[in-house]
Amino acid sequence: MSILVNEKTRLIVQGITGHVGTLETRLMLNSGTEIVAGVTPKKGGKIIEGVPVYDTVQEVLDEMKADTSIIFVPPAHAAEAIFEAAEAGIKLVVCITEGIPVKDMVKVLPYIKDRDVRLIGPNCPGITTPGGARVGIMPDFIFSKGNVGVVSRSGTLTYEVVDTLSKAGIGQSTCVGIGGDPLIGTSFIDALGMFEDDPDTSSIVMIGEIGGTAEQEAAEYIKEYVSKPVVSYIVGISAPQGKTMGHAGAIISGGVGSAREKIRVLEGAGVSVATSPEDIVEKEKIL
Amino acid sequence: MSILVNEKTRLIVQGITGHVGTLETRLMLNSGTEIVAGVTPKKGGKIIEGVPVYDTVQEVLDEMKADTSIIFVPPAHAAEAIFEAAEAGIKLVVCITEGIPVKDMVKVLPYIKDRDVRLIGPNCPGITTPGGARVGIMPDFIFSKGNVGVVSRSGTLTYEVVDTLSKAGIGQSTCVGIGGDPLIGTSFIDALGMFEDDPDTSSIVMIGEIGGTAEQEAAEYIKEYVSKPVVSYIVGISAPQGKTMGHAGAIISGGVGSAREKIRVLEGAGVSVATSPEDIVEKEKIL
Amino acid sequence: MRLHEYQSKQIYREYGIPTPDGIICTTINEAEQAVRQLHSAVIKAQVLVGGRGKAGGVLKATQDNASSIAAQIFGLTIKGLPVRKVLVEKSMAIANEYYVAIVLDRSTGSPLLMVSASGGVDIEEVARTTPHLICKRSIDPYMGLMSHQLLYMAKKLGIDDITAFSKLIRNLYNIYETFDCTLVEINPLVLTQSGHIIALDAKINIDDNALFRQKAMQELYIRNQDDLEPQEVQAKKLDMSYVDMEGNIGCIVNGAGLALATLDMISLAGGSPANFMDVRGGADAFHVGSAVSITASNPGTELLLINMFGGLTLCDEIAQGIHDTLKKLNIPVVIRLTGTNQEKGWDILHGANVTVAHSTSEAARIAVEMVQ
Amino acid sequence: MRLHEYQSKQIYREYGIPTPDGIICTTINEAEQAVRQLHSAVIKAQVLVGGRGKAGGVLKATQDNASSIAAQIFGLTIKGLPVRKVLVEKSMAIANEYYVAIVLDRSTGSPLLMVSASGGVDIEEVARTTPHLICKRSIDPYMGLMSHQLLYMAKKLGIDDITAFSKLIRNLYNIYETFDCTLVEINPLVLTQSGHIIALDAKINIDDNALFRQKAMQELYIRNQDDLEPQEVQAKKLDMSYVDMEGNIGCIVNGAGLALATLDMISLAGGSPANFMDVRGGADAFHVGSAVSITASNPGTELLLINMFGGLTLCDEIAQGIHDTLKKLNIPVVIRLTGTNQEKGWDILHGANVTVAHSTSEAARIAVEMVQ
Repeated sequence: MSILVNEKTRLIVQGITGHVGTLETRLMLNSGTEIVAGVTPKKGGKIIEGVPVYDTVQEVLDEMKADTSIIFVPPAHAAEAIFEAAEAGIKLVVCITEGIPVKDMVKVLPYIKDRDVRLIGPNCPGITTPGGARVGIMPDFIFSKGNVGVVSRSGTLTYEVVDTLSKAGIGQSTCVGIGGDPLIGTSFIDALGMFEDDPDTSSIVMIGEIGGTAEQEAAEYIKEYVSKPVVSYIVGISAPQGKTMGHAGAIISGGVGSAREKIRVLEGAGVSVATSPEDIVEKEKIL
Repeated sequence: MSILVNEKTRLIVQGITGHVGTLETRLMLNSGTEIVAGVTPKKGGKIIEGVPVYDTVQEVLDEMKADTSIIFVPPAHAAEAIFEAAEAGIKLVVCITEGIPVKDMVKVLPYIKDRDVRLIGPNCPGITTPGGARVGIMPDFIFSKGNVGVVSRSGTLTYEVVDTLSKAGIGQSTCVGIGGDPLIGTSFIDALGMFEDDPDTSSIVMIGEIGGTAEQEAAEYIKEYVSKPVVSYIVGISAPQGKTMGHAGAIISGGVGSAREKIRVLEGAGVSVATSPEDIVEKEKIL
Repeated sequence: MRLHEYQSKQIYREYGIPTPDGIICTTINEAEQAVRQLHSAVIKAQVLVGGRGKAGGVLKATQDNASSIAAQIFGLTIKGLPVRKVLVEKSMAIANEYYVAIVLDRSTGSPLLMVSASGGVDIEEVARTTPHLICKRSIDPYMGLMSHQLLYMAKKLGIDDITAFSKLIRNLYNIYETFDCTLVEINPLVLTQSGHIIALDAKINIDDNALFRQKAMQELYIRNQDDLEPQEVQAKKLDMSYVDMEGNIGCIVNGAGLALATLDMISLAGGSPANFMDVRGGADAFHVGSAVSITASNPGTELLLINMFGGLTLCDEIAQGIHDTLKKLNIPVVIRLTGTNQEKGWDILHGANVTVAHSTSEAARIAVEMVQ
Repeated sequence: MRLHEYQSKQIYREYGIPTPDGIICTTINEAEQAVRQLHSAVIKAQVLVGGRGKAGGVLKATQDNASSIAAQIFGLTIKGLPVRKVLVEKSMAIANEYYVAIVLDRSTGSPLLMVSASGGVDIEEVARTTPHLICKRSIDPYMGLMSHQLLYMAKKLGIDDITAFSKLIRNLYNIYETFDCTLVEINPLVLTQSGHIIALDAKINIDDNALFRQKAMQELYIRNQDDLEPQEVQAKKLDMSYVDMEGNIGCIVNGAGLALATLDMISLAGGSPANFMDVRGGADAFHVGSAVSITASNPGTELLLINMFGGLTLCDEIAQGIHDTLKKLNIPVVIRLTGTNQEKGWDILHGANVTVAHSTSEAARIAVEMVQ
């Protein structure tokens, strides 16, 4: 077992004909992920890395089965690509695209919420189940199979943590990058719930950062619903405050977006908070 | 017990200062319904039939408890009144208003669906729980307390059926008019589910008519989930077809909106279908 | 509210949807001149009911036979409506015909876009027998049409010019949204032999409930009243609803459901309704009186069945309206009046020459007996 | 992207929101003349950071002292940004001050309207200590503002002219929607003693991700680059992100999370970052090289800490960029390079004068030791 993706995953790549789409398709195929089709409007009929390309997701599903889609479509059209996958009946949509206007996500999220589909991201590195499937852009070489579930808002920091875990002999069940944008499809809470239910996951590493209140909400959830041990790592303690957000940001959150505040709340919920990737390993070892 | 409204219902009347709003407020008060406040924008401070009037629903809830709202607001502003009640946290909104543009309801329904609120109507006669509360415009004199749950798309036909039941000594637990518009907040299925769960309801009368597929969906639901006996009455067998809807209407429904088709499907689901109000009484008697 | 084809096409053109060259005509002479101007043409009756094609209201005409064809169409009465206007349109060399519509879908609460490569023929038959030939997509009302939907449908229809097709459908949806439509339909949409996509027919239905905020449609509404049956128009003016039927019993009922029940019971008793008038809830003496007059004015009506359940509507009020109106009419009446103040109502009608019934079934039974 | 107050106010006026009479000035002389023209005025520094009031950038001026007040403000550097423009505005006789903002609310995914009768003072302090004094309402993005929301808020604020207030808030939301804003804020909105509602201050933040479809904002974006720190501008041009800090260790990292982790570890080791540069994912040799140059050009930077985890970014590519750039610079460098092609990368850097670390913690520790 694992969460979200595994060896049975049948993947569509939306935006397969773009530079990054083609490159990452090759890398995912190399990792053993089953990619059944690619989609790029008006490029139907092409073959990319041995994968047949269609104009629309619906045309793929008219001809074959697929359950998951990964999106490398440019920001201006990425939201429509999410809609397209959801409308066609894809159950898991992983949106890698960085730079989608937040107003587009304001439209996407209610649409997604009303349908039987899960969105990961946008602006995320995707999902990797070592030995199962890799749906995203995380580097293959850092992973090893095991029982730690990893969930993170970050990209390269996740790689560093996973790499450190693997080198210390601690393998992963699944690693989920939920993305760093203000509005995302899957929260820490959603991922924590899935890991809690996954028999192959015995403990969870949660990597957070300053901004928003996602980590505080996760702490509440952990207290109530998560029986498995959670180690958390929160970055941004020494970051300069208030460079981007005006008053209103602080007013909404009530000023609780600081890293110290998040650490305080997580520790209050019984979460073990690490100070570095190496410290995560130490904390995982004594679980 | 009963469904939706009872002696504990605390009601707000939206549009209380209008002609019908004021008249029906008096009639509902006469029936013993507890009306805690009225709302009409810019008429706050008035007293109507002994009921204090506020500018907004939120101001009422800032000062007192209320759980239910009835709407007599004119069509142009009725949709906003529904939004207002839902946003303020009212749990049951009964919209009597007839003639709301369907495009407004296209906006209302998803909003309602995403929130913890039930909408009855629009274009409906409301809800009556004999001996409990009357939230709507159904005439008081037709009802008698008992154990038959009545749900209907119609207005006066419902009165006739209830009147016939009462005169035959068959009382009602609750009578719900779900409304005759193309888009409504509560379907037959919703009401059937509530009656099924209500210990005071021992059998159900469902009054339907030509158009749409609500009765067929109800038949499916009854087959699967309703253990209590259901008597149905479907009108429009001899109605002229296709006077208003063009091709497209028939195409969507696949031509299954006829009364005969509805009766066939309901009988297939084990529902006893009556041919007149008197026949409903006969069928209820032998249950 | 239904628009004429020529009115729909004018809106289509204003919103960038191509239609054939055409001229609206109110006389045979005008139609003949129009055919001459357009060379080869089709003459189409402009009536506010469906099925005009089957009724012979759409015919090809050449310069030679234009006058007789026009005379033939102007001579038609289609489902009770005389033909007062015809649209003369230039004939098209057609390569392909499609069906396109956007309609409110009750089950999802969203507009639904439907297209089919089987346009032109009887699309209802296609829906019944080969529904897979109709491609349907919900339009999310917040998002609007999305380009992948249009791309998919264009390919399904085998249309190569995806840009032109997408633009046309977007324009059609724009009309649907702008005018509070419940239906916009093009049947057939054609691909001409010269490669253009053109709306050969055009239908627009407007939500009556939204007319208060559709000023332009209100004007068309008033103008189109001349093209409807007079009873229907008079009823609508009073916010009542009149439907014409084939039989001899005129029905006046308050509430659509009770009206349908009344029709059913007349049929069950072996009778046949001439029409029905729904006076709606809350009607007063004036409305009920007018309903009686309008219904009685239909030539087929031999007897009136009045069925009223007074809730908000008071029975004495209803009775007064009926009483005052019946004085001016000479027609047998069966009346059933129940509800608030019913005794007062019965008292008022006591002197009048009416047969009183005590339930809908009884009223229907008596009415059928009386007309036999 | 943040707009200047004077730019925000121009948009406010175009969208029907009243603002005080004002003149934008770039010299002391212009400011003095502006004060003379407006009689009694306030001179406000136009800088693209918050806290200008506390830094002395907003002062009243009379015709007598205008020159010296203007000179004083033009002489300021606020959070590293020199004052290049001032807005001279007519003084207002204020009866009441309010706070109004529309901001994206992450938790609901909708715009949030916030108002408070405690405007003008430190609104963040109000939010922290007396949150009940701030009235918040989610705006359904499909429905928009609803009149009951505006009525309720106007009454909460004690504003009598509900029509004027409602219009102002609707206009503000129109700006929010039209320009892909993440924030529009008026603090304070004032009621003048003559009974008018006027935006005394104005803030607009635009979603950087949406600039591709906001042509007018793109122009402002380019124009405003002169008013930002040069490193920040250069970084943005290359789609990288530069943030200035107080210390002496310059940080170049790929990815925001890893960058934050690096800052934290420097602090933990007792050091202090001078800045940080996020080169983002997928950066090539050119980007990394530019990142090194830009970061090194900050006067406070005594040492560079380069921390890269190569996934999509290849380590040999990164190493080449660093190697080529360091040849032109004379600054100590600690580098940590892990990931795809890491050995090749290390080989390339072998000859360069850099200290190699093997983890983020180690890199931070070494860097701090080296600058002490």
